[in-house]
Order: sequence, then structure tokens, then C-alpha cells
Amino acid sequence: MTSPAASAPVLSMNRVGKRFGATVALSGVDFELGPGQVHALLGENGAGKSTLMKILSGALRPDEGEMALAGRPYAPDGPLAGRRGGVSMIYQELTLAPHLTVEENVCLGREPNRSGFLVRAEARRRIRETLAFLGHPEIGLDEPIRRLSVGARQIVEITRSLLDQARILVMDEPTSSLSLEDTERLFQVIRKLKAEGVSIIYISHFLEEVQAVADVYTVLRDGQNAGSGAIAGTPLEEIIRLMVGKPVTELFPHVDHRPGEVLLAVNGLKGARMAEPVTLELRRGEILGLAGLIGAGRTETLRAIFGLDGIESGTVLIAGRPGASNPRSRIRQGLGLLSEDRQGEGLALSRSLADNITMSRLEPYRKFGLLDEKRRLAAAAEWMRTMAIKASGPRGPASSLSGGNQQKVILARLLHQQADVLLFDEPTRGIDVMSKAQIYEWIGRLAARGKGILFVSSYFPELLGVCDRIAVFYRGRIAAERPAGDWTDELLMAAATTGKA
Amino acid sequence: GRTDSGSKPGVSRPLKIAVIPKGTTHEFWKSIHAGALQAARELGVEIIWKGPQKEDDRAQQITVVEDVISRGVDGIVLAPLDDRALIRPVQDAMRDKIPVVIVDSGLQGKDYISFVATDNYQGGVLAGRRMGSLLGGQGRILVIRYQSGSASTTERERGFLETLEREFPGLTLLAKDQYAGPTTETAYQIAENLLSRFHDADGLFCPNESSTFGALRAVQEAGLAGKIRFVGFDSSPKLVQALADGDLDGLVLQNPVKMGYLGVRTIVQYLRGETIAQLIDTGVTLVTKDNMASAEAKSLLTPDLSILDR
Amino acid sequence: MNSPNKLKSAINLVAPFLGLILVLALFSAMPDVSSRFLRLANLKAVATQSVIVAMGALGMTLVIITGGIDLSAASNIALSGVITAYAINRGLPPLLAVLLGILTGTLVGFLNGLLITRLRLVPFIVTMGMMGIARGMAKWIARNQKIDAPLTWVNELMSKSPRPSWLLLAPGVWLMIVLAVVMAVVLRRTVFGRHAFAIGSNESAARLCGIRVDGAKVAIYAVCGLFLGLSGVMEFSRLTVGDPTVAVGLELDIIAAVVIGGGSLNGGEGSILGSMIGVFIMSFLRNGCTMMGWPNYIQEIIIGIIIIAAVSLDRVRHRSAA
Amino acid sequence: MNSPNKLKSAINLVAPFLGLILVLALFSAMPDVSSRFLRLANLKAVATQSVIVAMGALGMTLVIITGGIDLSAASNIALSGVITAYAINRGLPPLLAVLLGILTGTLVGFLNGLLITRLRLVPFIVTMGMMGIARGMAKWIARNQKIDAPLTWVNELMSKSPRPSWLLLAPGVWLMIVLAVVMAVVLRRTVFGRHAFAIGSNESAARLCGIRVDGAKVAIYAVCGLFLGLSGVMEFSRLTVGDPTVAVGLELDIIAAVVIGGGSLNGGEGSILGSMIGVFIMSFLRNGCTMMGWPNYIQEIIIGIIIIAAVSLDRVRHRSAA
Ligand SMILES: Nc1ncnc2c1ncn2[C@@H]1O[C@H](COP(=O)(O)OP(=O)(O)OP(=O)(O)O)[C@@H](O)[C@H]1O
Ligand SMILES: Nc1ncnc2c1ncn2[C@@H]1O[C@H](COP(=O)(O)OP(=O)(O)OP(=O)(O)O)[C@@H](O)[C@H]1O
Ligand SMILES: [Mg+2]
Ligand SMILES: [Mg+2]
Repeated sequence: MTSPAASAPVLSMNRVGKRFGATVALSGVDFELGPGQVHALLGENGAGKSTLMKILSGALRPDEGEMALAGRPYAPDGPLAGRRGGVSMIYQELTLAPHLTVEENVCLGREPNRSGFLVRAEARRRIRETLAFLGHPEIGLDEPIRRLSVGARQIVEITRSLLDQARILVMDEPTSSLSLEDTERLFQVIRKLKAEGVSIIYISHFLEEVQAVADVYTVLRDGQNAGSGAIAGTPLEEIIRLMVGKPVTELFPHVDHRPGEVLLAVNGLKGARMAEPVTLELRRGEILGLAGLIGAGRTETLRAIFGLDGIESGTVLIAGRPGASNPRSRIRQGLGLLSEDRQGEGLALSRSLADNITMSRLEPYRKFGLLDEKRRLAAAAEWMRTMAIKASGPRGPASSLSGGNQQKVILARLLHQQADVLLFDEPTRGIDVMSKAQIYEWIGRLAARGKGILFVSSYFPELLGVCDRIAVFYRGRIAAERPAGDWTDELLMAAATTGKA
Repeated sequence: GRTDSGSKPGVSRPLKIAVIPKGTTHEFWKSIHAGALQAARELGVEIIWKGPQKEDDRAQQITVVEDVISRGVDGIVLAPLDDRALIRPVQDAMRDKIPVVIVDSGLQGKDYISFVATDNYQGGVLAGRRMGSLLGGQGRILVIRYQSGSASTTERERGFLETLEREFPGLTLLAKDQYAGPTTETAYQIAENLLSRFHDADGLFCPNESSTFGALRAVQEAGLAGKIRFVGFDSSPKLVQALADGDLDGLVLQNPVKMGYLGVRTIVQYLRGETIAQLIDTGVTLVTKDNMASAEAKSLLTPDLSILDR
Repeated sequence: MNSPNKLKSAINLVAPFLGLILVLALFSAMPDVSSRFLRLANLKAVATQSVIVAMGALGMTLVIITGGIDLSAASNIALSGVITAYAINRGLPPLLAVLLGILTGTLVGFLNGLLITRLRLVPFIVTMGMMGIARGMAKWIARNQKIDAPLTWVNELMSKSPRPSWLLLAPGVWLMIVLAVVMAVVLRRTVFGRHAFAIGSNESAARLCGIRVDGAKVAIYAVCGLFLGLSGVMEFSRLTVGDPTVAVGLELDIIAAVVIGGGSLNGGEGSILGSMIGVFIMSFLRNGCTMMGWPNYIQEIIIGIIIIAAVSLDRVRHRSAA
Repeated sequence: MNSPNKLKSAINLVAPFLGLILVLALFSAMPDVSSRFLRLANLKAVATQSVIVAMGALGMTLVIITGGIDLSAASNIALSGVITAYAINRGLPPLLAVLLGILTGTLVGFLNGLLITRLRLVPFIVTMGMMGIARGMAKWIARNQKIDAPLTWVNELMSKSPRPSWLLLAPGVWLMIVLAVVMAVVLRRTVFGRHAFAIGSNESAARLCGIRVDGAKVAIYAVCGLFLGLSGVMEFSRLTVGDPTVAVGLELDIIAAVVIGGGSLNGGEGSILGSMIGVFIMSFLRNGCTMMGWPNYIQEIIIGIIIIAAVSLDRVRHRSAA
């Protein structure tokens, strides 16, 4: 290994294999982690990254292969053994108990106690410190998790893993719902931990992040090692080639489209959960980006437009008509929403992919009152092909998919729905580089077909690469709005943090 | 001309008689069971004892009758939970050449061979007279009913209430719409709550064992034992004790052992071609502290159930 | 390569019936009853006995699929039966009385749905409250007694010796079969059915997909009520009297049948075929135990054990299939 | 600024008791019983009546917090009571008999937990099966009869006129109060309690965080069983006989009390104070209705309505607080 700290590895995994029924998730994977090393684990959606890390943490048992921690054999029989072995993990799907408070979640499984009775004061102090360190002193320790936004939850999750004081810290897409600023702070934390000798495995589909923070990389493809090496000196294109097996030319493919008449007019809209009224306008064939920090109010705005939250004041006009404010009539009016909370309100995890993809538009398959299952399955399969969803078939349950592939299923549903106005809330969360490019192309084509797209993202490069206009949210209101060409990363950041354009 | 398969030498298979009570857990049914077994022993027949899954569930009793018909038995002794609902299954049985003797509670129509029972109304009358004479015709009375829809206890309640009305107009009723419910615990609570309001009541009547026992516990706990005149129905060791202690002033007793015995004997007689009576009254007896030592009362109060353990 | 595949698909076909087959095999092997257990007459009896629970299970399956529960099921059956008897007793034409009974059931279900969606209460509490309300109403209407109604064709519905005799099974059994098929089709092949599954699997996702969750729920509880009303009519038909105290605790039997058949109380899972198998597992168990003449307590213990065994068998099968 | 705040905190303090206060106010206002309803003697009676359900509710709260349910609760109470009576009858020292009763309850609970975790079955099915098994065992052991046991100090536990008389309330009532406080502390202040909430809120998260979910669940069902065993002893103490048919359907009362008190059947929510309030709401309702002399069916209807009303009141309060 070309690790900078070339001493004995703290972790080595040898010829690890894992199957789920007929699916081979991993086969013969080797992985080695040096002390104080930041090791990026990369690969397409469904490549096996999360599975490998779950094996490391003890959440899954490997079918074959061995592991060793600091030279000693390691075969955890459960997450507790993993945690005891010094492995702390941030799972891709958040592992928080919604009814419990921030404090309780952070301490979960490791409650400081005196003969069974909880001792809280010291832990509370440390949690508060860590939250402040992560730049979120506003997150209250006694706030139940279910009242927090997805981004805030991610911060809580990170706080927990930091307080673990583990030797090996695994982060499975920790930044997928973090803003740039929060990501930056996380990197500072990672560098500090690294200096203290903690080894970190970092999974992300944001390659620029990887370049900024990682020392070495390992790429998985279809459950096998595809290559590894030092980050320094390896060009991005090479890593991408290892991931997808072929060179990728265009990361932000552009499709020509031209804004037309106003499609969605939001005027002084204030939803039940919004801090301030919002006014915005979206035209046919236009992609409007919404930037901002966690809690800036973008999600709440989309929800109010879609009729998910009650409306206190203001109007929403779609193609000039008001319509009732509930999801059903909004869908009838041609709106479609992709939620940022994939598992919470995106997928029906126990249902089949076909069900998930076609759920919002079943009418076309209705014949004499009955559903034509053959056509429905065929349509679902077609969308799965189009979106390159890696799964065994349209009948399998959504729960068996990898995180990125689940996200693609929700996207497929929205496209299948043929909505006129698409409200995307972090649509590319957890999606690999290659597929992202594909999705951007799709969005471009949708715009070219005269649809309007509201694109919420905390990943500024994609906003800059895809949108026609970008509005920046700051504390519940739109602080600034300009054509995409007039924005840069820095300007967006400045507007999002200060509220001044 | 029925052939006698039960006692004919050379035919090895003894008669199989299904005895279907309304429930299986009350003392009363244990006694019926004992009587039935007694008869079976003497007559050399086999008994299948099978009550509905849930005590006092009409629909389930129908199911039990259907199932024993399916199984194939020579005769059925049935204590019907309903005088209408059980008609059809009994008809089915008779049509399948399985004769049915009805015990304990009546069944409408005539599709059975004999009816062996207590006069429940008369039992209520006895209780009413006892209560009236205890109180000298003056006082305020609580009646705790058993369960809505239970025919035999409803008859007893009616007998009691009508006797009071007819013969003791000086007695007033404080409550007569409270139902003890299926278990002793529910009876206990109802009685406790009633006594909480009417702790100065003079008399209390309950129409069966579980309600009597539940109410007895409440009376004892409220410190009213011996102060309130209390007439109940049926027997169990605790009730006998209470009678001896003066906590109870009278128990109306049926003769369930006899009922079970006669039920089985009647059907076997019928199967063997003997003549049988259409209607057999097993009698009711009022037992008080004074007469409880008599041999007759003893056999009713503490029936010999040892046969069940053999 | 072909024959093992065939074998496998044969196993898959049989698999859901495993528990039922087990129960049937068990009693068929008992020397005491083996000769009579699988006889037509007994099968007819069991089928007729199953109708009431089965009709309830059809509705309950739907409710459980949405992640709900209906504890008022048994009370609703009693109430609908009482209303039917009351109406016939009052001299209404039997058909009208039957419709009235079904309507009552539907209304109670509708009310459940309305309370659940309007007050945002959990189904457990609403239907538990309704359990007392419906039972109380039934007793009230019947004046705490059973209602004797004159015999009409309604009482033929559950007769084991149906007229015309070529029917072979009671009309109620045929109705149960037809309705089961209809409901199976509704669940698998209609938008309504898909929506029920979606709501049960993830209610907020369903809402996001534009499903009228509240409306669907009200409809689902009403449909469940409709089946319970029908069940009540069948109960009346069987008893020939309207009994307000009947079927106490039957809701647990109905729910058990659905769960034994693969329904999940967390919602999103369940099937009509499964529920019907669950119903028949319970019926045959009871029937067999009674025929064996086992005491009730033994029967209770055995049924308890078999419920657990049947469901765990099903889970093992599922896990090995995955 | 101060007095409205004080008012608000006063309201918050009273809020959980709202339903209970409503019920008390209702009956205190009834001219027929007002003079007797809030009397000490009646309060003592209600307190004693509540002990059995309350003990059960203490355990059930724990189970419901983890997202489980224990349908075998009532059967377990009957079984434990029968065992206690049986042991006393056999001449065992009363203390030993009581311990045996409690042990029985614990064992049944432990078995529930074991089956749920080992077979990966839903609690509903396991405990439903156990409901039949425990009830059958109770009847078996009692030979389908009540077990008459000689009077001992055990029967004093639930006496409304306790000795020594300065106790004022039955020893069972004091025990209930002490145990409620202990359980409240366990739930809010110990690692065990915290884990129960975590498991109910998100089981896979709890597992991934290294909580030994299976172990905790087994312990939780066993503790629930322990309380039910105690409940059974109290039932025996009250009845002075071991009655295997007692408490049929009581599990729903227990569950209702917990849910009225804010417990969620989806897990993650519930409190001891709430459950105890739920128990007393139900007890006072029953007590008041009987004292009023209302017919049972009216009582059933009213209780049904109040259950729904109490819970929806609670939800409204919660929503307005949020
Ligand atoms: N519980 C499961 N059941 C069945 N298949 C599974 C399960 N979990 C994962 N898989 C399959 O294993 C493969 C690897 O999944 P994994 O989650 O490890 O991918 P990943 O690399 O983390 O992808 P992503 O970037 O999308 O998160 C996928 O094909 C997935 O469908
Ligand atoms: N850390 C937090 N603590 C408490 N409440 C929060 C927090 N973050 C967000 N919220 C709540 O969420 C509201 C807006 O969050 P929302 O999710 O809409 O923001 P967003 O711009 O979509 O950010 P995100 O990038 O997280 O999606 C806030 O007004 C606040 O009520
Ligand atoms: Mg992953
Ligand atoms: Mg957001």
C-alpha cells in the first residue's frame, strides 16, 4: 500500500465475500487500512461499499474471508462487538431513534452510567461541545430527533461517532445531506482525528471531497476490487474510469432548453412550518436551483408548494390556476415532489420496485377497472433499465437495494409520473458520478420538453452546472436570485451564510 | 325397535354418549359431569364431555354439536345455551339418528326425546320467599343479575322479582339492572361498586354461583357480612363455609349430579328401547344454616365429585 | 436441470398450504377420528363453521394491510346480527333486513374510519372504543336478551343441507368463496388494492404519491365493516336468533387468521389466500380437537402451540426463500 | 410576563390528568352519587379494584414502549393466581406460594420473550398463542375448578380494611404505588429504560448502536411477566380462591390503560404516570357507571366513548403543545 503511514495496518480484510440470495454483493474483496490514514472507498451504486463496511462494523456477517484488527483476528458477532473492537460507523441510512432526544441518540448503546443508573451531566457537556465544534450549537440536546431536518440528523449522527473515540471511524456518505459549510467543518474534524492517529474510511460520491480529504483510495466494482492507490497524483478521470470501467467525458452534460411562459408562480407563500413567506416564479423549460444551508427552509417551501403542509397565507398558481392545496390535487395539476427523506417518505420499502415506480400514476394500466400487471411490470422494468437501477427485477422489494439505487427508484417514479413541474429535493443524494451525469442530462431533456424544475441542492457544483437560475435561501427567505452564470461557488457560499448577495 | 348395541354380549363397542354442557369451568357443570360419569359407569357406556370453547357462547356450542355429530356418537345430552339457536343442530342430530336429551335449560319444539331439568323459576320463587320472610316484608333490596341472555338465570331472576312483587309489596328494589358478567372478578367489582353507593341495603340476591361468590367477597370486604341478608344460588366450598358462618342466609340448590345422571340414563334407556319420561324435574331445594346439616342438604351442598378424579 | 425446477415450483405452490396440510395430516393420522375427519359431511360442517370468521377475515385483511386493526369486529358482527333479527321481527321483508344488517356493519366501519382519520387516533383505540359502543348498542336494541325472529330464507343461508340440494354447500359458503375471489382480485389487480398496500407500507410516501390516504382509509374501514355486517347476517342465519352476546373475543380469532396467513400488523403485507388458509387452520384445529374429545384446556394449549408453530413455519419458509 | 408563565406551567402540570379530572368531575356532578363518589370508602374501593390492572399495566407499559404487546397478560394473571392457590393448598408456606406465583408469571413472560426473539415472530402472535397455552394450563392445574385455599395473610394484601389500620389502604395498593415509582425511575433513569425506548423507536438503529436488542427484549417480557405474576397473586388475594377463568379479556383493559396514558403501539412512547392515569380513568368510569345504576349496555357505550374522547383530548393537547 502506498499509505503515508506505512506502518502495520490497523485493519486488513482478506477475500471477503457476501451474497444476498442470488445477488453477489461482494466476492474476494481485499481491503487494508493504515493508522491515521483517511481511506476513500469508492464505487458505483450497488458496488458493495456499504455491505463491506457493514461487515466491518459487525452489522452483517461475511460468507467468506477474514478480518484482522491491528494484526489480531477479528470476527464480530454483532454491532456491539464491532463497537467494542474500536470500530465506529456512520451508516448510510441514518440510525437514529426518532422519539429519542439528541442527547439520548448520541449516547445510544453507550450510555454513561453508574451501576445501571444514567449519569448525564458529563455526557451533555461533551455533546454540546462537539455540536458547537461542528458548527451547530443551535441543535438542542433535548429536541426529539423526529423534529429535526435531515441535515441536522446527519450532524447528530456524526456527533455520536466522534464521541465514540474509536480507532477506526467509518463514514458512509456522511455529507450526502450536508451543506458545503458543514462539509468543510467535517473535514477539519477529520484532519484533527487523523492527527490523533484515528483511521478513517470515507465513502462518498463527491470525488472533489475525496481529493480534499483522503490519502488513499480503494475502488470496488460489482463487488470486486477494481483498483487502489494514493490520491495524490491520481487524476480524477482515472478514478472514475476504475469505477465505471470506461472513461467518462462529461460530468455536467448540457441539453439545450429555453424558458417559456410562467408555469409555477408562488406568491407570498407561507406554510405552517415556514419561517417567512416566499415568492418565486418558475417558467416552462427552466431549471431553478435553490441553494442554502441546513434549515434554510427550502424543504419546507417545497412541501408547502406541494400541499404537504398547511398553508397560512399566500398563493400557488400552476399554469395560472390555483387548485386545492393537497398532494393529490397538486399531482393532478402536474406537480411532482421528490422528498429528501428517502426512507421516511420516499419509498415503500416492503413493496416491490414496480409498485414504487408506478405508485403515483396507475391509471394508464387500468383496463376495465383492473390493472394490467404485465404492462405495469414491463413499464417498471423499462424505467429500471433507463435509470440503470441495479436490482434483481421489478418484483423485488425496494429494501434490498443499495442506497443510491433506492434514490434512483424515486427518481424513476417522478419521471414515470410525467409531472410538468418537478420539485427535486436533493435528488442526487447518494448517487454515483456516472449516474449523476445521466440524471443531469435527463433534467436537461425534461426542461427541453417544456417542464419546469425546482432543484434544491446543497451541492453547489451541480446547481452551477445544471440550473438556469439559482436562488439562495437564508433563514427562510430568498436572499438572492440570479442567473446561474452570475454565480460562483464562493458567491453562493457567501450568500447562503450571510444572507447578503 | 331399536337394537341394543351397548349391552349385547359379543358386541365389543360400548355406546358413546356426548355430554355437552354450557361451559366447563363452573362447579355446577362439574357436578353434571360427575352425575353423567356415574351413570356411564353403572350402564357401561362411554362419555365424551365437551363444552363450548368459550363459556356461554351460543355459536360455539352449535359448532360443538356439529363436531360431535361429525365424529359419530350414539346419543347426545345437551344443555342448550339457547332455546332457539340449538334447534337446528339438534334436528341435524336427530336426522342422523342420534337421539338428544336436553338437560338444564329448555329447547323450543319437540325434536328431542326428553327434558331433564330444574324448575328455575321455582328456584327464584324459593329465594324470593326466603328473602321476604328474612326481612319481614320490609326493606331495600339489590339484585345482581348474571349475564344478559342467559335463559336459566333470567328465569330465576324473574321468579325472584315476581315473588317479591306478588307476596312482599313492602320490599323496594334499589337496583336490578346490573349484570355480574362472566367471572367472579367482574361480579366482585359490580357488587363492590353497588355497595359503595347502597351500603345501607337490606337484602342482596344473586342467581348463580359465580355471581354469588363474587358478591360474597364484596360483602365480606365491605364489612357487611351478616348485616345484609344475602340469598344466593348453587354451591361451592366457599359458599358452604359462608352459609355456616352466617354470611349467607340461604342458597337455592339444584341437583346437578342428578341432572347429569338422569340425562345419561334416559338416553341409554332410550337407546336400549326402554320407555322414558318426556319431562323429568330434578327439583330445587332451599338450604339455610338451620337445615344444612341434613343428609339431603349435605349431598347437594358438597356433592361427591370424586368420580371425576378416577 | 428441469425436474428439480419443477419440484421447486411445486413446493412453492404448496408452501402457503403447509400449515393447513400439517393440521389435516395430524388429525387424519389419529386412529379415533381418521375415518371421519376428511369425510364430506365433516368438511361441510367445517366450511360452514368457517364462514363467519372468514367473512370477517376478508375485511380484516384489508385493514391489516394498511397497518390498521379492527378490534370492534366481533361487536360489529353481534350488532349487525341483532339488527337483522330485529328488522325481521318487526315484519320487514327478509331481504331488506339483510341489507339493513349489512348497512349497519358498514356504518360502524365507516365511523371507525372517520374517527381514525379525522381525530388522527390510532386504529387500536378507536376500534377498541367502538367495540364497547357497538356491543352496548346491540344489547340495548335487543333489550339485553336475544331476539327470536321467525324463520325465513335468511336462515337457510347457513344450512348444511341447502335447498336446492345440488348446491352441496351452504349458500353462505359459496358466498364466502365468491367474495374471497373478488377481494383477492381487488387487492392484487385494482388501484384501490395497490393503494391499500402502499398506505400500509409507508403512509407518508403514499401521501406524497398523491394517494388520498384519509379517503382510502375511510373506504377501507367501511368495506371491512361491510364484510362484518355480512358476517353478522350469517351469524344470525346460523343462530336463528339475534344474540347480542355472541362472538365475544372473536376479533382475536379473525386477526389471528390474518396474521397466520402472513399479514403483518405493521402493514404492507397480507393476502386473501393466506388469510383464508389461516381461517381454515383454526377451524380444522377446533374441529379436530372437539372430535378427539380432548378437554377444552388441552385444546386451548394445543391451539396456542399450533398458532405459534404455524407462523414460525411460515417465517422459516420465507427466510429460506429469500 | 410572570403570571401567564406560571399559569402555563400549572396547566402543563395538570394536563396529563385532564381525562381523569373530567371523569371525576362528571360523576361528582351527578346528584345521585355525588355525595358518595369522592368519599374515602369509595376511593379505597376503586384503588383496590385498580391494583390488578395497574400491576399489569406497569409491565405492559414497558412492553408497549418497545413496540411489543402482551396478549397473554390476562391468562398469565389467571395462571399465576391458580399456582399460588395450588401451592398454598398443598401446604406450602404462603410466602413460598407467593414467590412461586410470581415466578410462574415471570417464566411465562420469559418464554414469550424467548419465542419472540429466537423465532423472530411478532409479539402479537407469540403472546396470542401463549394466551391459550397459559389459560389452558391454569384450567388444567385447577382441574377446571376454582382452587379453594385456606385463608392466610396473602388474602390480607387486598383487604380494604388492612391491619394494622394505620395503613389506611390495602397493602396491595401501597405495593402498587411503590412499584409504579420504581418503574418510573427505571424507565427514565436507567440504561435499561433508555434501551427499551430506543428499541421501540427504531429497532435496527438500536441494534446497530450495539444494544443487545434480543437480550433486552427477553428481559422486558420477563419483567412484564413478573408484574403479571404479582397481579395474579393479587387476584388470588382478592378472590381468596384460585380461579382459572378469571380475568378473561382483561388484557385489552390493560392495553387500553397504557394507550389512554399516551403509550403508542408503534413503540417509543409511553409513561408510567400516563398508564396509571389510564388505569384510574377506566376504574372510576366503571365505578361511577355502576354507582349510577346505569344498565350495563349504557355503561359499555359510555366507556367506549370516553376511551376515544380521552385519547383524542390527549392528542389535541399534544398537538397544541407542539
Ligand atoms: N438486504 C439486502 N438484500 C438483498 N440485496 C442486498 C441487500 N443489501 C444490499 N444488497 C445488494 O448488494 C449490492 C451491494 O449493495 P451496497 O449497499 O453495498 O452498495 P453500495 O456500494 O453501498 O451502493 P450505494 O453507493 O448506492 O450506497 C447491491 O446490488 C444491493 O442490491
Ligand atoms: N438544527 C436544527 N434544529 C432545530 N430545528 C431545525 C434544525 N434544522 C432545521 N430545523 C427546522 O427545519 C426548518 C427548515 O429546515 P429545512 O429542512 O426546510 O431546510 P432546508 O433548507 O431544506 O435544509 P436541508 O439542507 O436540511 O434540507 C427550520 O425552520 C427548523 O424549524
Ligand atoms: Mg451504500
Ligand atoms: Mg432540505
